[in-house]
Amino acid sequence: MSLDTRSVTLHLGLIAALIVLGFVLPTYHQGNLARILVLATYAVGYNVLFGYTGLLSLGHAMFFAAGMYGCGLAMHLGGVTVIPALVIGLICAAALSAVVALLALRTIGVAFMIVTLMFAQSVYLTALYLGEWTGGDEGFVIAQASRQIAGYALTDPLTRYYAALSLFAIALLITARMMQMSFGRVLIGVRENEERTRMLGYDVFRHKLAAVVISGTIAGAAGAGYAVLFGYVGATFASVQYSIFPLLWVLLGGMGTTIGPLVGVAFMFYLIDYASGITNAYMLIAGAVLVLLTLFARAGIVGEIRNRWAPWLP
Amino acid sequence: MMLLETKGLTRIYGGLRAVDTVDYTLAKGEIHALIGPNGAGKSTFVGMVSGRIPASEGEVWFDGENVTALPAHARIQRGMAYTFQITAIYARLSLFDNVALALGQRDKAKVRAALDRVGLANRMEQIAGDLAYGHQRLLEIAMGVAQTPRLLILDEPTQGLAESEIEEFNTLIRELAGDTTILLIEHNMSVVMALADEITVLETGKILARGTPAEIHANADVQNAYLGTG
Amino acid sequence: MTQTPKTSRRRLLKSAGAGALLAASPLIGRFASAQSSAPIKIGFQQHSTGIGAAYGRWYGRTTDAAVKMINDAGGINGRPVEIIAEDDGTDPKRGAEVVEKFSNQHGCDVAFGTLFSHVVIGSAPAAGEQKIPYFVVSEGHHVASGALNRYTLQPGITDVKSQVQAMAPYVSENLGKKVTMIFPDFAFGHDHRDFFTAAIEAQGGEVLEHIAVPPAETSFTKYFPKIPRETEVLYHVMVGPAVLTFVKELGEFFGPSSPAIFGFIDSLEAVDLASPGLEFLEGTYFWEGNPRYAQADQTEYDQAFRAAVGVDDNGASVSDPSDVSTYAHMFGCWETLNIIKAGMEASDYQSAADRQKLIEAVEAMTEMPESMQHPQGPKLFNGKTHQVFGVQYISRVENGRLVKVHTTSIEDTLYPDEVDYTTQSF
Amino acid sequence: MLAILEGAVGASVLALTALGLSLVFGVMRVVNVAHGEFFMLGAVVAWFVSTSIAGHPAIGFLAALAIAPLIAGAVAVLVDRLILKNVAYDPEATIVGTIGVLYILQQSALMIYGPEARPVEPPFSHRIALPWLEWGENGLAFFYPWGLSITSYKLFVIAAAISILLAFWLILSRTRLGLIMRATQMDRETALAFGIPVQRVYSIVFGLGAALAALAAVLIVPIQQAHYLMGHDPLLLSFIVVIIGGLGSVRGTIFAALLIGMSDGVISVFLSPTLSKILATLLVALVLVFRPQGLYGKKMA
Repeated sequence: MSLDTRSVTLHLGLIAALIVLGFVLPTYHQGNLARILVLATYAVGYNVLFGYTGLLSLGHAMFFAAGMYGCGLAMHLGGVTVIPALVIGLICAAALSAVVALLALRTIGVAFMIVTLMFAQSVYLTALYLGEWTGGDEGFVIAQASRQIAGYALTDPLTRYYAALSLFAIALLITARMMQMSFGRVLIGVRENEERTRMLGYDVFRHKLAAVVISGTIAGAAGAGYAVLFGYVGATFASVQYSIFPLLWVLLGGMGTTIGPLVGVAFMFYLIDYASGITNAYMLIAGAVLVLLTLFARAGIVGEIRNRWAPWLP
Repeated sequence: MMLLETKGLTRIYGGLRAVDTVDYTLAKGEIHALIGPNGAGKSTFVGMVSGRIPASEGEVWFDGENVTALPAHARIQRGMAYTFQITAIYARLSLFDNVALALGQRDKAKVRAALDRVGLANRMEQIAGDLAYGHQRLLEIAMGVAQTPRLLILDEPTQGLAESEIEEFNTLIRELAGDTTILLIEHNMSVVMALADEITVLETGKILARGTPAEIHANADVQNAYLGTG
Repeated sequence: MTQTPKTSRRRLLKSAGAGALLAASPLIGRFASAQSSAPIKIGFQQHSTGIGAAYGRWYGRTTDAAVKMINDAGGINGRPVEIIAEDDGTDPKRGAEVVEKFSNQHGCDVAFGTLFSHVVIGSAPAAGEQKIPYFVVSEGHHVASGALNRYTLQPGITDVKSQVQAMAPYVSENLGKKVTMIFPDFAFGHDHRDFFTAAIEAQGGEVLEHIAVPPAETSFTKYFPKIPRETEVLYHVMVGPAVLTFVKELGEFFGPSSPAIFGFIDSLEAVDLASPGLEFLEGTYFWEGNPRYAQADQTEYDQAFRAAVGVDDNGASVSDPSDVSTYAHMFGCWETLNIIKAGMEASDYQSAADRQKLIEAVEAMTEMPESMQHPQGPKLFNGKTHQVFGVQYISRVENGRLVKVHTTSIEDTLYPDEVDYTTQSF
Repeated sequence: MLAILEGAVGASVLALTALGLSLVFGVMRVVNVAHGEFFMLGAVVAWFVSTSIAGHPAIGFLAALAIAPLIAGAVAVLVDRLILKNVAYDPEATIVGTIGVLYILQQSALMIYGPEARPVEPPFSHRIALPWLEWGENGLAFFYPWGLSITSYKLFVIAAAISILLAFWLILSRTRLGLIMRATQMDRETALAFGIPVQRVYSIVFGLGAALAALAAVLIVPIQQAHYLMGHDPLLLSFIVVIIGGLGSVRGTIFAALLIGMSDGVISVFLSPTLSKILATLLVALVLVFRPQGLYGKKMA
């Protein structure tokens, strides 16, 4: 089996497995997995920039929030239906990421981290400042009745699950395909050795710009998806915490692997869900696990698997 | 017909003129060696030619076009290629990926052909960082060659190569000659003498001498400044 | 509203809703038998971690005490009550996940919870989708504003709009008519800004200046020079860990020459009034949802409530006098649990299939006299808006203790309905 | 004027905290995400110390000044030995590892110390107030208290921070330890070659960084309160300060702390506070965009 066939098999197999899981899982886990898939979409977007391009952003919550507010406000105040609202969310996220990229990409390394962090902080404060429309920290609820596509209620657990899965599958396949094309390889080239890549004749700035916009737009799609599927929009999702989450998920799952983000989100979600059932000190357990992972599985879960057993993993 | 021309090219580092008003021409199809003692400004000079280092003053013309204002990648796209003095391959990627990035396409046959020219074709799936140092240098050269440039800039390509590998390298460069113009920075004088059509000697940022290998060999200034030390 | 007799309501529901509901309800609930002695499971959404943890701890203690009282008295419909607590991390996303967990994993009959408004608003859609009654103890105006859904109710604590407007008559008559407000620049503060400004204007007063303090601010002195000099009353409300700094710096700024100061005890919930730097509060006024210090005219209910929860006459833990309770809010948990009990008994609640009956039974409630079930005071429930209205207290700091100086009427807290949830389908 | 003085209090504490982060970042080239938690640890320890020591509050305060940095430093050295050393100071692994430490410290504080915000009594505090002067209809009029008011303790914080910074600067520039630290900062390999025990230097630096944060926290708790989530803002602000100031530049760090500490206070005189926070944040970001090496950093060739 060639490298590309194995990769195609892996991704389609994963999606097929998720389709089957939708039918067999108990309601509770079905609901969890729907959330995990939406958040994993966010992580997939983050991974494009961090995992593949090597740019560490600490402000991705602003893109997630741009999609979320763009979509949510269009529905809540504009009375727009789901599909056009999602498109509006995507446009907001794409526009914001383009503007941020043009400014932030003038910096590198730690300065890039801080600049993205501060832009995100401004977006967060703006969401609070415009409380009259955004509901500030309290946020707002999107009416249950309006959350439907062509008569299919997104509030129905199974419909919601497949909607979340579609969102994730699209993001996964786009990025997986991208990473097989020259464009994706150039991003990896930028990550591995920016100067070398420039001296091979690639316009590094434009590639980075594209990476930020693609990454931000996928994050925005996840935000818009969260608003539509779970019916709540609030400033919490624009806070620093939600910028750090995707970093953690990706590092946990394995940066620069296509399926790492999903594994990372699922691992973290169930770790907290499970640990909180045993003790209130689940943060302690989460902290300890993070420390152990850094000590013994530096490449993340999927990354370690790739390093030890399956070097072909995309 | 001149492929490359610099006019008054200058680079100033904190008051120090590392390259000082260099006027230089390079004819199409020629193999030209740039030599000089350490710190003479060779790498800075080719850095400005390729666009890695912005020029403080002066102009760079490539194939009849003023490229001074163009960024490096745009110059590369116009037909330059540059190999680094310190090996700059993608250490964590496979040889295939390295060469494919240089080629700009993921065509297996073409990648194999490019690697074949430096004798690394059978290592295509290996991770570049795992190669021996000499092989890494060869990969670097293969990446330059794979771009099928009109001007190939090689910054100390034979550094760290074994004798037998240097022989292969010489053969490779001779094969390229004619189609590709080559600008070579080299310390190894036997390589220079074997390959170069013409030699320019840089010292403290200025051109000290220019001529055929024989002329340079006979030049007393060069003897003093450079060869004498070695 | 006119009260529909409970019996006819129930009959109506049985014929119309039961079949459809049976199909929609989750597997676990469907098989719980009517004669079951299995416990009634109440999912308790708790702020155990995150910014609300100080409230969460006392909400937990109050909840445990209320459940003990209910179980000691024979439980609900003869079945014991079991609390299943899950931490929401004071985070709206986790809050929603926890509600789903109650419904689908733990098989809870109802969900009950939490204080912070963003968690309530974030969780309400999940409650609506899971069709699980969600009783909140948040004091937010979100329920009565109509923003949420028919499954979300707030029967145990008066909302902020009522609290605030009920203060205006006392403030304008006794403290002054020219008011300057200091509040946090997010939704909770904006509620105060909007509702109090309207209410004081209705009393013939005016707000001279609105001073909005950005979130996460840790130093406040720089805002105080903006207070107009002709201010008669300074109205403050702050939340979060920096509130003590706020009050202290206010004192440092004014020294002995301050205007009358009126604040919401939210600024000092779980904070000892004897803390260093708070001497300055002597003589200032506070809204209290429930008087923290046992008053001279303390009711037997308050006395018993304190004893049950383990709170002394100073509003602190009996085991640790420095562990001050969130007394102005936590009674809401106690009262809400008692309303769940009353609602379940009125609707003859047996299993998750009876959740709609439970909601209709609670919607049918109106007057709640002061009693062991309602130790904070008498209340009036509005079934249309799912919101309860109760008396509010104003206290003055005297010798480092809060002494009640005024009790509002329930009428002071009423405002026109903004929603009628009973017209919404389940 | 008031905004400036208040800003100076915030800025001096911020400068201390940021200096700790800057030190770790400069010498070890790692980002310590748990830095804010060492700050919190300092405040919490200060509360425990000052409440367990009877007598005049100044005694407890002085004890806290000594004990809190020691404990925070010891915890940090432990973190360094157990975690950072074993990941060979890899930047990414360090970020994840210290996020883990952050969770552990935060949760431990919640369990041991509790969720409340608790105050520490200042060793002394006198209110200093100057009236606002205005030329009115009846000549010069005084208005209390709209002039200047501050407490002596706040002035003490500024003075203490300045002296600690000075002492630190002396250590860095005049002592052997400072020399070793600077050498390690320049080039790890060379330092190793010169027989500098780099591993031990790293431990000391990491501990010292945490101790500085804890010291800053002890100074601030009599003004603010100890709370288990209080580490968040100092972390973000120190981060920003370190980058704006330029990596490893003490002077830059202090200057940036002043800039950040004062900027939103001053802007907020003209605009609504939240709007001014938004603008100040954007402004700082743009400074960084157009001067990525920071205000005092050297431009990389």
